[in-house]
Amino acid sequence: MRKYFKNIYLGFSTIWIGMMITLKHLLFYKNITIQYPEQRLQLPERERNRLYVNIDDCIGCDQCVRACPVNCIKIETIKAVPGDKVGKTGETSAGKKKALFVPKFTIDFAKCCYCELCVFPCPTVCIYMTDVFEFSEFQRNDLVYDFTDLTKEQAEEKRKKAEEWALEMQKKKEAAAKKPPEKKVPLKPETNDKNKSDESPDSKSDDKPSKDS
Amino acid sequence: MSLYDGIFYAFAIITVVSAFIVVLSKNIIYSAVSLFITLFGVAGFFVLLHADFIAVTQIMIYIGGILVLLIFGVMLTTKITDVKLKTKNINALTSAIFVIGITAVLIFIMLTTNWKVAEVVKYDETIDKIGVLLLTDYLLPFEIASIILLIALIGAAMYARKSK
Amino acid sequence: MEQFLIDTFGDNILTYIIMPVPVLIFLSLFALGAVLAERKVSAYMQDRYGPNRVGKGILQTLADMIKLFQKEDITPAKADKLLYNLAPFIVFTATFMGYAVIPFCSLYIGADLNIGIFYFLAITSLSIVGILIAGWASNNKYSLFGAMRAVAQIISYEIPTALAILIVVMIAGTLSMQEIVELQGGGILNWFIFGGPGGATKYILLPFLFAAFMVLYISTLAETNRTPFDIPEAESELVAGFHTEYSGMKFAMFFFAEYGQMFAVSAIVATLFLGGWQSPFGELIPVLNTPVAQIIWFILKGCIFVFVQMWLRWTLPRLRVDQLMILCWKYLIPVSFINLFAVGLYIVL
Amino acid sequence: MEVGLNHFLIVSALLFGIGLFALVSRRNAILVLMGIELMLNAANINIIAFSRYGGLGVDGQVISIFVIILAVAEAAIALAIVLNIYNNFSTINIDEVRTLKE
Amino acid sequence: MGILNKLDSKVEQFESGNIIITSADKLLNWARLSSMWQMSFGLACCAIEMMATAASHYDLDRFGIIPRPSPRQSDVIIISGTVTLKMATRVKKLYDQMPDPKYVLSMGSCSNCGGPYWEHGYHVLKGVDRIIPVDVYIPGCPPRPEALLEGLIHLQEKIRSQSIAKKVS
Amino acid sequence: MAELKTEEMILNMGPQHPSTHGVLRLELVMNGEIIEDVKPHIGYLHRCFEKHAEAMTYPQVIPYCDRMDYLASISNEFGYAIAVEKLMGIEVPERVEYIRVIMAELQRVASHLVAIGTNGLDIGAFTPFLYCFIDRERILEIFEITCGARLLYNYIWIGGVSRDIPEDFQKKVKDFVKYFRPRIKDLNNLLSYNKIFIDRTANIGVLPPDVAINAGASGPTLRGSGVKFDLRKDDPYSIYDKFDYDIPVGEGEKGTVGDCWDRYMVRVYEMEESLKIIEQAIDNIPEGDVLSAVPKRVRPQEGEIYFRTETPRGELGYYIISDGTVNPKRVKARSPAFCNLSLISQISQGAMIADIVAIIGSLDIVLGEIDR
Amino acid sequence: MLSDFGQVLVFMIIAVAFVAFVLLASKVFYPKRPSKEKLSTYECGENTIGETWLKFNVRFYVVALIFIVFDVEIVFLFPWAVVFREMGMIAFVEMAIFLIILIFGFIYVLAKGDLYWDKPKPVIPKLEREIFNSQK
Amino acid sequence: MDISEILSILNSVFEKETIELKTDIPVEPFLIIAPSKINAISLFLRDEERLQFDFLSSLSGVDYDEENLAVVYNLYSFVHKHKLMIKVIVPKNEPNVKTVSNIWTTTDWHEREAYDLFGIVFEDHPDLRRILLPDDWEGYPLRKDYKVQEFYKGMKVRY
Ligand code: SF4
Ligand code: SF4
Ligand code: SF4
Repeated sequence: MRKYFKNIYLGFSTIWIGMMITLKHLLFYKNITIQYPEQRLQLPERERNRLYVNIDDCIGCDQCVRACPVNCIKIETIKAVPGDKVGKTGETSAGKKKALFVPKFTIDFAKCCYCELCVFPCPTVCIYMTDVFEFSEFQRNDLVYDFTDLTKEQAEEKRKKAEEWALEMQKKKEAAAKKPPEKKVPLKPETNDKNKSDESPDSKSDDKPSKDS
Repeated sequence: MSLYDGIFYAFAIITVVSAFIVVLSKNIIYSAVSLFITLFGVAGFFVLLHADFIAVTQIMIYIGGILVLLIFGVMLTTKITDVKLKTKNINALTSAIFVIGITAVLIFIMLTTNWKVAEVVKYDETIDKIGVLLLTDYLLPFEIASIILLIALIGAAMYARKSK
Repeated sequence: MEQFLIDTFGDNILTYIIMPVPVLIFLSLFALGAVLAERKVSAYMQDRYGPNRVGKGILQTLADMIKLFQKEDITPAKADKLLYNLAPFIVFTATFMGYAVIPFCSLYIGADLNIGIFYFLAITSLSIVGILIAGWASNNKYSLFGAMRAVAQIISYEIPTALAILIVVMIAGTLSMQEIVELQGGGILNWFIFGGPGGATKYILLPFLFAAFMVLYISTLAETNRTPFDIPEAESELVAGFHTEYSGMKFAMFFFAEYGQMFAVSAIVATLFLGGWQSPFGELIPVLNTPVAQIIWFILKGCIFVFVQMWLRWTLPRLRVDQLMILCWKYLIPVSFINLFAVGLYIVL
Repeated sequence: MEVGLNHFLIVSALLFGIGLFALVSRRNAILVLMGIELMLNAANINIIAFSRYGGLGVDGQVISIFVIILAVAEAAIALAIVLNIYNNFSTINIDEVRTLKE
Repeated sequence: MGILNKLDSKVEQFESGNIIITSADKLLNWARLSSMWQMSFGLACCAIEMMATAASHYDLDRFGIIPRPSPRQSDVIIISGTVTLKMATRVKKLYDQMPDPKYVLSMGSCSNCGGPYWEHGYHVLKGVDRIIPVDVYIPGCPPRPEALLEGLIHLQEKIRSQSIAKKVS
Repeated sequence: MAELKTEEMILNMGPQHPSTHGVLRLELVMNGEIIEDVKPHIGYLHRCFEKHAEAMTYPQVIPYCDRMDYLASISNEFGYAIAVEKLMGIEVPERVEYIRVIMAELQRVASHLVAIGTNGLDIGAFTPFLYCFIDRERILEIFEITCGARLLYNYIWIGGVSRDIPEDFQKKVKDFVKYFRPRIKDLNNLLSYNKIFIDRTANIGVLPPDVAINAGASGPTLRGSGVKFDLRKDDPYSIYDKFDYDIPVGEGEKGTVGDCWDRYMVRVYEMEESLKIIEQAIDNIPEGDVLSAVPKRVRPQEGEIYFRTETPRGELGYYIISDGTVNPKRVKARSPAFCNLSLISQISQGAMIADIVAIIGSLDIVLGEIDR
Repeated sequence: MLSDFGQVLVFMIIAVAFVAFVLLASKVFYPKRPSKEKLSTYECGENTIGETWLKFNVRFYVVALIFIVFDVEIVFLFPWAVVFREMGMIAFVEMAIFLIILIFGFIYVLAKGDLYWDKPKPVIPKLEREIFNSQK
Repeated sequence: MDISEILSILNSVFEKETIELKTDIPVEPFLIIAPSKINAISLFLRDEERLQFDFLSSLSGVDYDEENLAVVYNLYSFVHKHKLMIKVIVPKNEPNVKTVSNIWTTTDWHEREAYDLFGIVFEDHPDLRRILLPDDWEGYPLRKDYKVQEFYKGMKVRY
């Protein structure tokens, strides 16, 4: 019998206490909602959202590609012919010499996992994360961003140039060193090979560029 | 035809038709639903007969109680998608003839008997009269009713417990 | 109201047809408002804003309704077409018919039945059939489960509801809603929660009446399937209860009926215990007792109870089905019986 | 024709007949119960009709309340029995039960 | 009957003047876009951010979005997380069971195209658009709550441009 | 109790169900409302973590670790990082250890908040759930200023942490601790000691200690059964042995030892203990460089290790085999929720459909970790 | 009185008409794209296993049964309550007898546990063999 | 308790050939046990007064080398607070191991997982089905030579 009344008492009292708490919130607490489109949070500077590549500074060194666990960065590089300036100045803002054109630098933001692993190894600090997160799209392909500053034609032209030059160099070398003929300079710059991985995703064991970074 | 008559006929048609569905429907849940309408119609008759308390009692007990009990009974004993749900009428013809005969006789008797029709009593408040009657003239049945209910309660509970 | 209509249109059928229209309009407005209010109340309890982008939030429920209006109405292939479509009718009609006896002010009551409160009790039980049919016809396990639970719950809680109502009836000696309200005229102390009109000895009854009031409120909560008694539609167990399969406008009808019922039961509680449309000041301030003011009082009282329903809902967890039954049979009904005897004894002595 | 006693009596007779039909022709125990309910309802209409037109007065209504009570008691017990039958025989078809019993 | 049957389900950039936008259109679109009931359905990490969006700090309810447990009463399904092949059939079924008009938000890299699992995830569906039509892709892993809101606003824009009228060329 | 004769009903709960915490599917064999058997079906979120780990270099695995138990990313990284460090024999600087511990404890609080909130939500209380999320948001804020992400941090690296803590970190954490203590009290009043909540969770899903151990339960699930076992104390790693804190265990305060309420309450108490640890650590963070011990190339010698840490959900063990290359040969994650969930069919027999919800809630499962 | 009930009838008709109107009007608008999947029964995304036939508990029935008995009792109580004041003591005593008889029945079913819903009957798992006892 | 002591206890009961101690691989030493004996030895490990390994932390399948698969058991004792790592090595073409699920219930799911991902068959397991992957999946994905199937239920698997 005592339990009976204790139950009634407990029921009412605990419910009452709970109700008082919600009432307190109803009446006295400030609403903490961030009214998004009108009101925005001040995002911290370390915010990790969409990547940005400052292509002017990029030297095409491929470090970011190797670090990425998801393989969503794709770079193609073309060796610059001597005398040809890469970018406007041919140098990064820190004054480093740029030797490679980057005709293709795409990041697929539909795949990227925003882990920031690609940011740290970059020698020129030209790939970094911004606080832009509002870029939803109706089409998935629109989420693939290309950061290169070269147009297709330009890239084509540079490629041709590089190939011609490479051929020339090769010939020169052959002429210079006829005795050791095995030593061949590869036709394309080395970096290019490493970007093929995206075509064959499941042959994972050997085409992973980041294997021995 | 006055409004009263119109309503009566409407109720009569609804009630009888749905009652027919109750017995003829192959699907027992349909029967239950039509029974719902029938009972509702009967409640309408009670209102038309100035028995408002009885009408509401009818709704409360028949629809809110017995009908729900029946539907529960159906759900407890009959598989919904079961073929058995679709019970068929057996020897429908003979029983139909039999029933039609009886009904005809009944109606005949009702129509031909010269009922002593008294003055139509006019009363607006039936409930207090019922209350008084229950506590005076019908006291004994009233108390006996409680015992009947008690027996129903205990008996049914026992049966139900047994079936667990 | 009725007199007014008769004056305007003459004593013909039109008079009667127009009578329910204000209620329908009120019900629609109330449902729209209450849904919004519920969302707002819950939002502010949870330190957020709730809908505030669609016309500053005010039009939110309207948008919901128009949207539901455009939604495809799916009748599952395995469902029983006829009954599936019938159920919303029954549920809504039952709720709406309950409104017939709710006195909004001294001039307006849909139908002043002399057995009004008894009628209300009976007619709300009609929705049981609707719920059962809905659950059964959907041919969905969750629905059926929800429906069975809802019915078991509603019928069990009808007993304490009735017993609590009886206490008022015993004091009032009438079943007519309008008369019950009129008896409570003359200020707050004449409300039935304070024992109705009477001498000083009536205050002995106060604890019993208060208990009856609590019983009534709790059981009406359960009858409308509100938290903490929302087991039939417990999201975390039964998805959406008996209306799991309903979509579009049919679902809206259930929704509508639910909110309609919320107000109906609140109004009943207010009518029986808190003087209905009576102003708490009685005749002291006559302005507050004109029909218009009465409507406002009445709706205010109703809305307070609706608010408490919401408040409870957003505070409490829900009970389990067996606990719910125990609460009813072991706590509410015995308490009600004791109340009944106590009040009875007081009156005869 | 002015609606009077006879009209109600006819409807009641019809309902009674329909209920009877269910009783004799249907084999589902619950349907039989429904039939019985129909018949009781018919009886109730009669009683009330007489109470209004036959000078029975409110007494008739009180009697009909008792009829309803009987219906309740009957339905409760009968359904409990039906449940039991179902439990024992897995069917509520009266004929089948009869054969099963033998 | 079924006027909304004509509702185009694909986004098309209408040129102005190409289409008669009736005021009925506007009203219906307005209702649809301001009352998107979401199916409460979470898959993986993104679902947590979705919950955070629904919680007090970001408050989906402000946009009129409330979670409905049953697909029958929901308008938008937010695919929040990795759809695995085992799950894909279920997702499709749930989507199918929603009444028209219905919308799909793909939240996060995983549902966009398999995300971090696109390469070696033998059991991951590479993009939910392989089984159901997606309306808006929200990038991020997980997208910030604001990003989800932005996606929703984006979707609202799309709904705003829908029409029940036939195109007049 | 013999019921009416019918065959058993099978009810599906999930994969889309409001209260299965993700894509869990339970096949309930029911007898009326009583559950006779529960058959959990998992794998709806199998994201091939172990396969990925084999294809990645050691540091690249960390983002995938995050995504296993997405409610407690830091804890997941923590275990993995220590395991690899052990394998390589790296000593991490003191400062890093402190930061890691603070972060891990904050993460524990955040994770428990979700667990508690969703447990309440399953029982039907919506508001406490949102209150929990409000508090959690404060923690996420701290994480965000530290590593820039809200949920999946990639913060703890092998040999260090990705970035040093920002300037106002300490202040923020202290603020949080101060703010959070009274909130726990509120939460208790609102939910934990609510009569309805107690009625719903006490005596439900009782898990006796010996069964728990035999079935591999760990974390709050195990401690709820009264077993005082916490890897932070019993098999200390990092610098947990420096701090003074208790290990709360279920005592059967409202019912039987090991019921849902105990498991729930252990989490509430644990949050307070975590606050204690944070308070002790936050003022004593030594100076130093957080990246000094991070190796340029992570290439452990050939070997293998099984290392376990205490995450909010229990014992998370990493079994790593290295074959001397930059990619691990095998990474197996022994996930606590996986073992805890496997208990469900044992402890929910005879419960009602409403109880199973409470039981799932009290087990605090994260499907990402179960299916990996 | 009749006119009042007529009013109730009008309420009913209006309610039905309202629902019918709304449903029909919406039918004009909503799109109809049924498909087999769409019309399939919802069960958390799974195909339904077995029939939608629940092994219902007898409790449902028992509750309904007890309810109906009380319902009748309430029907008696209402007229009684109305005339209660006029009749005074006799009414009280008579009703007390009536009620006590029924309450007796109520207590009987309560004591027998018929009214209680299925309580969870948790089976506490046990190991076949005691293998662990250091913690106790 | 040290692993060598454990070994000596075990050696006193079981034949020497079935148990082998490996200490040369860092970081932890472990025992290698013959597949057929694992059940008996596990039971002994659990019930022996001095050992009481009542808790199985983890059971992992491993693609050991070209020909062999392995199952690794990590044991822990709540009573004595000591750990033990056991390995069972089985050939790929006939990967049969005795189940230990009757000893530690936790292994029920772990073994199913190892079966699912490696195809290791645990004899006498009560319910050896796939657990993570769907029942109609082909192949054992964590084996090094696993080739992913092209389509699953009409859905393309590869990117
Ligand atoms: S953030 Fe991570 S996933 Fe995205 S591109 Fe950089 S490394 Fe790759
Ligand atoms: S690491 Fe930096 S410089 Fe090198 S390719 Fe990437 S972005 Fe360019
Ligand atoms: S997109 Fe990223 S956060 Fe979202 S489910 Fe996939 S892995 Fe998790």
